[in-house]
Amino acid sequence: MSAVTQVAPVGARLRLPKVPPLTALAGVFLVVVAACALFPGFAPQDPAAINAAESLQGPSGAHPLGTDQLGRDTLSRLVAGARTSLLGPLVLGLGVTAISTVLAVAAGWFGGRTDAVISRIIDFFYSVPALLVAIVVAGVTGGGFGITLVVLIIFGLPMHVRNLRAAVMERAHLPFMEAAVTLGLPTWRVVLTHLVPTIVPNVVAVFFVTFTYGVVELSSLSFLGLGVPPGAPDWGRMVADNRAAVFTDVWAVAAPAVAIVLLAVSANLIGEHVQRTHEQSRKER
Amino acid sequence: MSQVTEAVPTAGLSTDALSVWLRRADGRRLIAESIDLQVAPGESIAIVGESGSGKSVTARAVLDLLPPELVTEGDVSVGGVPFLRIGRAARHRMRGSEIAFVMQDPFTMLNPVMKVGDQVTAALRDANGRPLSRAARRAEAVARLREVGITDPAVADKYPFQLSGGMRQRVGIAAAIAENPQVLVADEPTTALDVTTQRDVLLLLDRLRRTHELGLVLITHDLRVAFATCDRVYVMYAGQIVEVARSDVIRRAPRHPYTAALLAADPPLDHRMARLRTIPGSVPAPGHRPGGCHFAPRCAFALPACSAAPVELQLTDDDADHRVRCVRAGEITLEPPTAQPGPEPAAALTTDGQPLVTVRDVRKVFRDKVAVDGVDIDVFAGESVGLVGESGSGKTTLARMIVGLTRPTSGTVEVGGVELTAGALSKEQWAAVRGTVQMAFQDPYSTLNPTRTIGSTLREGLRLAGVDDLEERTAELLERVGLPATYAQRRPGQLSGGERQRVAIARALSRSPRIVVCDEVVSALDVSVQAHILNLLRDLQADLGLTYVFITHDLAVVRQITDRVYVLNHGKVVESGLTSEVLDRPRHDYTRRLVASVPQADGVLGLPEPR
Amino acid sequence: ACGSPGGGGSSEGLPKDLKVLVEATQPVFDQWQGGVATQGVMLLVNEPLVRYDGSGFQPNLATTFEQASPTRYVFTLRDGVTFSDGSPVTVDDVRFTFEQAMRDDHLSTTHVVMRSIATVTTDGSSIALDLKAPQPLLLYTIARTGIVSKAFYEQHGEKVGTPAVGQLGSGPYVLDSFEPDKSMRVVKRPDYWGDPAPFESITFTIVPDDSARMLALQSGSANAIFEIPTGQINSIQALKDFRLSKIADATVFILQMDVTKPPFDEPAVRDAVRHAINRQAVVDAALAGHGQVARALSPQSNLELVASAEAVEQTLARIDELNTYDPDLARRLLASSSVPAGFTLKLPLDSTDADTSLVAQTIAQDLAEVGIDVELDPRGDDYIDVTLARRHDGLTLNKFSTNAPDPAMPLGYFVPAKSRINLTQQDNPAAQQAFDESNTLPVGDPKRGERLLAAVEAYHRGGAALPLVNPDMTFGLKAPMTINGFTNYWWMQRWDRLVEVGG
Amino acid sequence: MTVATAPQGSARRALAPGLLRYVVVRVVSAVCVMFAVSIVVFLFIHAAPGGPEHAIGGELATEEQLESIRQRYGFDRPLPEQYLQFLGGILHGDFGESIIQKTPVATLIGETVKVTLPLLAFTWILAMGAGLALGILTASRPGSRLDRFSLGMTTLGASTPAFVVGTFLAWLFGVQLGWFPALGAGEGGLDTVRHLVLPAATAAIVLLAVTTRITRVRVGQILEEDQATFARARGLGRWWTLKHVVLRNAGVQLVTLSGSVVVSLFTGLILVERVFNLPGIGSLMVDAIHDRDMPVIQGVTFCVALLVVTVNLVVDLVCMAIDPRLRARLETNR
Ligand SMILES: Nc1ncnc2c1ncn2[C@@H]1O[C@H](COP(=O)(O)OP(=O)(O)OP(=O)(O)O)[C@@H](O)[C@H]1O
Ligand SMILES: Nc1ncnc2c1ncn2[C@@H]1O[C@H](COP(=O)(O)OP(=O)(O)OP(=O)(O)O)[C@@H](O)[C@H]1O
Ligand SMILES: [Mg+2]
Ligand SMILES: [Mg+2]
Ligand code: NI
Repeated sequence: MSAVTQVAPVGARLRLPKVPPLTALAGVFLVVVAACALFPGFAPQDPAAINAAESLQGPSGAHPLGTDQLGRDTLSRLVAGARTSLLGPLVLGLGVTAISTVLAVAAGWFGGRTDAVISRIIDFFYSVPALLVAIVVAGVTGGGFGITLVVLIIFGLPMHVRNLRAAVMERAHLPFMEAAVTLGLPTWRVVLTHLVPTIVPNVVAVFFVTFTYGVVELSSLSFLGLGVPPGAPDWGRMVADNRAAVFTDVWAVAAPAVAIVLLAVSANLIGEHVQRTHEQSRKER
Repeated sequence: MSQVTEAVPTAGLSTDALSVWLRRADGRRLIAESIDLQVAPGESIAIVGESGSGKSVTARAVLDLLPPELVTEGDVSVGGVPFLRIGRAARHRMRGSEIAFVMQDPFTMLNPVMKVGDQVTAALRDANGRPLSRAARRAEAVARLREVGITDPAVADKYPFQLSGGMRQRVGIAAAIAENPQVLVADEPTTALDVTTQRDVLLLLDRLRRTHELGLVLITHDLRVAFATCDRVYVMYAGQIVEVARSDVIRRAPRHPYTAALLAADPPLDHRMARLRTIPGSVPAPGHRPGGCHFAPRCAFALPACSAAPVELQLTDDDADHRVRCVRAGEITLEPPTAQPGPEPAAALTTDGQPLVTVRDVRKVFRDKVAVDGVDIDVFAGESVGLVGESGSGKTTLARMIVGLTRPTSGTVEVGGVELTAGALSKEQWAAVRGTVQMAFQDPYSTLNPTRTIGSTLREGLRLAGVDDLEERTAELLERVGLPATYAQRRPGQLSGGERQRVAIARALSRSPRIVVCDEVVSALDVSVQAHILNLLRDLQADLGLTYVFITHDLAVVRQITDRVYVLNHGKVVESGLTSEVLDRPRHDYTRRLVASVPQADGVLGLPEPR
Repeated sequence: ACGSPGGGGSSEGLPKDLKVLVEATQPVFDQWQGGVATQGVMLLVNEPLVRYDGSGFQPNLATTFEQASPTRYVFTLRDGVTFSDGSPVTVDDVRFTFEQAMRDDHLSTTHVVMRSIATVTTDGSSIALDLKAPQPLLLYTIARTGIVSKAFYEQHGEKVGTPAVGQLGSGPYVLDSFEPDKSMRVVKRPDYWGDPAPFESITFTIVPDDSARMLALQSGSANAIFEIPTGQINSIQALKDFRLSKIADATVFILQMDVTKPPFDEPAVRDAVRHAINRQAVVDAALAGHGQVARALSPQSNLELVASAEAVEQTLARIDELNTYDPDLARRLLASSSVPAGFTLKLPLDSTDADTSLVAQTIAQDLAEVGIDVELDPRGDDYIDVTLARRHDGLTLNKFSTNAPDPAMPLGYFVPAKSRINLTQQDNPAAQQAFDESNTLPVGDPKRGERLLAAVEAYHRGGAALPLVNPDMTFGLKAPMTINGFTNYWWMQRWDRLVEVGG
Repeated sequence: MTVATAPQGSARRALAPGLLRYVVVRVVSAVCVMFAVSIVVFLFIHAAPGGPEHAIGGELATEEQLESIRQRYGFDRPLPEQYLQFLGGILHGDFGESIIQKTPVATLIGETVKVTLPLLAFTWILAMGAGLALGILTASRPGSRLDRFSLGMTTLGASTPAFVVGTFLAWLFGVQLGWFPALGAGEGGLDTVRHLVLPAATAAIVLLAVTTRITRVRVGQILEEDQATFARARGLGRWWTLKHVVLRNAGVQLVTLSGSVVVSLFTGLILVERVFNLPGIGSLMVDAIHDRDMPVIQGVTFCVALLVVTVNLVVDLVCMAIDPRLRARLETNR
């Protein structure tokens, strides 16, 4: 049988994915932010050093991005703030991604009653404005950042559980899943080694979407005074703290605001890239 | 090819050197090469060829319905109008009124959320060019539906999902010809339908062709359908027309080796072949087509000269209409696929002794849908049992119950001595069942996990079967299904459909089962590839003593591969027995209808149109 | 509402309408719920018997007033004054007004003072107040109690002061509209008995957000801004046509250490904290220079009202000694305590106040220098709960505004060991005794001033509190308007008449 | 090869039993949710630190004052009794009286709704209208310059916190260019519309990314489907395709999307109302939380929940109305 001798392009697998320049830049930015978060020592000056004589200055040699109300160096605070600015969205992103994956797999794979229960709960949470709940909860219980984060995670779940569940259901009855069952693989192996890998691109996309959402939402909470403590070098907080000066000394507000937008845009671009390549490979099969 | 000759104002459709290119960043690729088609009013032509040969692209190019990345060259004349040269808007007006199009899937073609009556009449205008009134629309819809054989006026108020596949395709045709076009291009209009429905739709098209003086372009991969319905046949291969002739000429005296090979690979309905003819290799993708004769690498008659220069479509000596694209057309003689005596169907069937699978009175109800309704089935070791029936008759459901993927609503299923329906099975019992029966599926594209290599897919089964020397056995398995051992490193994306089906069969074999349930494993494949797989399955049965439960809706395939057959209709077994008995002397009405519906190669659609 | 930028202008060049931006006001137009900005408008609608003008008391609705004895005050009501609905202002209305705040179940911020009134007796046009005990703050309280109409209250009950019912008074302005947390607007009363109103209307618009306030000023929808948060002063200064005037504020930021909570039960630790903080730096950084170092819990100017400048200065100098900035000393003190390596604590903050957060950040920086790590814990509306219920680590930062320029005011809150607001929890017998003695003496008695000074000094000698800064109170007016003669207690004055057109 | 034979029932004009049942179940479940909400909301006041009387009386309240509050508000009575009274009030549209403002909560909500509802509607129209238009335009020209540009801009919009967008728009169009008023709610009529332009644009920009993208994806899918090609092959016009193929098929998704836009709008509103100093329901809520004005918090929460539940109910029913497949599924599901 010579039918088989035609050689398929083996190199296809090794071809590096083509990354648009903007997405590559976004990746670089994320790496830089992550590096700052891991090594706050990068800060050129002490981010907490108050210097009344230099408050609200524009960019200069000593302070490339100017100073804030208390005369602290904005660049140093941006570097120091990378940690909290990254941490909140990261926790949110990981939390939502992990929980929604588990729920979606449970609902989509096992179906039946499990699915019904999960779907009903999700439907309920879907129809509630998250930030409003976060504010009410924080207001009524006097709770802090942690509670707010939990609320945001809970209310961030529904959309993603729905989408992932649909993806799981789409794949759960594909012949290769059923073949794995018929081969006699235990259920957990089928789920872990066959089902989950096929939805990895979706899961990654969920992470980036939630991360972006987290960046924007958490900075909004800081703006409403519900986020991290005042004076902490968190980007959202820096914007909120220096807003009084927004029309006169724009740097202290603009620098962290731009950092937030860049972070969100970067995550967005990368998430989109993941989704697009995934879509393409699906189209090409 | 710059023929600036004004197209002669003729009725019907003609194309002149119509080519389609794929535009890509790295240059352009030829997909369809210089196609010349001629369809006179009232005439029907067929375009046949294997998957990927460019049939659909040609059809869409004719209507200017290609996606933006595909560009056309050449001319199309519809009713004497140079279709591709007039303005966009004029072309748009001509679509539907002069030239119409029907697609393969009758479900996706129709708007699911619009009543069919409204869809049929959407393009209609009254004498003043205004949209019709509500009442007029409805009357018109009923009339048009009656034309395509739908006499129930209530259908006009239904949504597509409330109709059967055949009805939907009729609605699609009614909508397409609502404005009385001259030409109808139908791209595989019956491929998604059952044989019985397919016959109805073909009869309908044939009738409309006569009554409406319609020029019909029928695209199909089924030679039988082409011969049964069409006056002339264009055989297409790798973007080229390789042979054109009247249907009966092509069927009896093909002059191109490719046509002959296709005919030979098509399994006959009336007897069993010792071995099906196959065509080596596969259709080259655009951009990978060899120079000279595209078929040369797969051709038994190829000479070095074949690949030297592009081959033109030439007239043959035997007929004025018969043209062929082969340099050796004059010298070689192709034997027509005459009837050869097949081997006797396994004479002494071992239908005694202990059956491997016993199915007793099983029912399966999905919500309010009875899929399987009290079926008894036995499968004995070493035999090949067929399950046939039209779509929705419960074949797949039954198969899934046999392998334990679906739990019956009631009744018992026993596999290798283990009763699947008896409460919760122990781990060992499941292991025994899995080791006894394995399954292969229809769709070659989703049958393998795209994220894993072929090797790891196969090793998974081997490991479960308790095999130690995994690498060695993987290679052995691949070889057994006719693939080189190096394929273990590949991913499914790098394999063709036929190769994937081979791997799927190898995966089933990895657990060394005694029974393999094959659910339409060849339905999605071209005849040539189908022949490969059928031959493979037969070899495996002979070598390994396998038992098959073989599901298909294709009676010719059933004849080739099964010893015994169960005919299912609406979830019930209506007839069973030796395959030859059942096919040659069907007793049940339904079976008779099924057999009669297979397009007969005589060029006549046999029976009168059913009322 | 945006409207046209303050235009028109009366003959003197003042705009017809004064449009004032403020950060917050009270949600009810009612003097008993306190709130400076609201009071500033309230007292233009409901006049008090006497007015405090920043240095003394002037007759207003009362033509005369006298303190007949330490426990008896007598007022004569002005004749022929009417409420804006035409009904006369009677002694019954006055008595009704006072008796409201005297009720134990009444939610009144002046109740603390008013409950010392035993009886209100009226006779013709005179009103006599008899006190249970001498109360030095009484006249101040009366000066910020606008007389309300008894009939109006009887008709509308609890609804008075809400948008639906409004308020009825006899002052130079009439309440036109009141939308809680949004705006209040008063319009000129043409038939006012006294000095006529210079503005046709005064609108207070509440804009809580920092940048929204800047937008409002820039887009011309306001021509005045009162009580600018210090953080925003510089930004407003940068606006072309706004003129700022500032007054040393009677507000004090004070750091209090709970002596019942370790390690603040050790004097050495408390001393270390006090010496660790550079208060001048707090003024410079957190207040951007708009303020002064607070030398005692009562502002210097208030102390000078009761005692000679010399005596005050001597006392304050002694208190300064206790609180000098000396980080080395602080470190040594800490090293000698039970927490030589320093410690960590959470400092609850009123997150709604921008200045507080800046002050806290600055002192946290100083404390970190000596080894005390302070984690800021912003609390929303439950800040007060946290502090009063003592759910904190022993250190609290409070912003305290006196609403009467008498040192007795903060002392009364902070000295008594059982006072709920005494966040130090310290029993300070010396301070208590001096304060008690001062209360037996009539206002104006130099002896009283001396006792008060002694009480203040004793309080600080306790060492559990560190007065930090007095932020400036700043007003901005669109040119050509200027303010002339505003005091810390502007809201008790006829402040509308102090707005002038100046060069 | 999966051609299912569909049930061959007669065309249903009247409400089919399955549909009727669905509507009833859906309405009943919405009512149940509102009951659950009412319980949660009722408990708010008791969750306040220091108990409800402290929430009302403030921290400095004396024991006498607290006692009088307890009596007046009935906190001394058993919880179920209090709840029933609370529920009875709600059913009559009575959420009690604001502790701080001494005004019926219903009145306060009524007043703020006058600001918020136009803003909500305006934003909704902007976000949905622009999203739909952009989505459809870009879907029909995938990969075009317009497509990439709109993707970039909407991404940027979605990545920027509303308070940054709002401040920027107010500064640019309100202060620098003076095209629109930068603050406040206006005096009704056209003035209100002018005042709402910037806030609505702010809230809409943030949502635009979502609406555009979802529309684009769904419309793109539909345009790739056979039915769109078939419509083209029949010479049916662009508008016909848009109306009957694209919009009808995307109907369910778009209706669902427009519903979730309303829900997520509340998030944006709180921020936008603050940036533009609008006395709307979001400000009322934030102030109430600040003042611990429990009846107001309860009333606003309940009303928002009611609106959200109603919107979701309407969305579900509209989906049923526009998609015959959903209706059919009800009949077979029994
Ligand atoms: N839009 C496209 N972009 C790139 N390649 C295309 C496109 N459309 C078709 N092709 C390629 O053109 C070739 C011909 O495709 P076409 O769909 O016409 O085949 P066909 O003969 O209709 O096959 P089938 O029987 O499977 O329908 C195939 O190789 C296909 O991959
Ligand atoms: N999981 C399911 N849920 C609901 N209905 C189902 C399900 N699986 C099958 N059915 C229904 O049961 C009937 C029998 O289906 P089955 O797939 O067994 O038919 P088939 O003979 O294999 O048809 P085909 O030739 O189309 O593959 C069909 O009407 C189908 O719609
Ligand atoms: Mg095709
Ligand atoms: Mg099937
Ligand atoms: Ni087929």
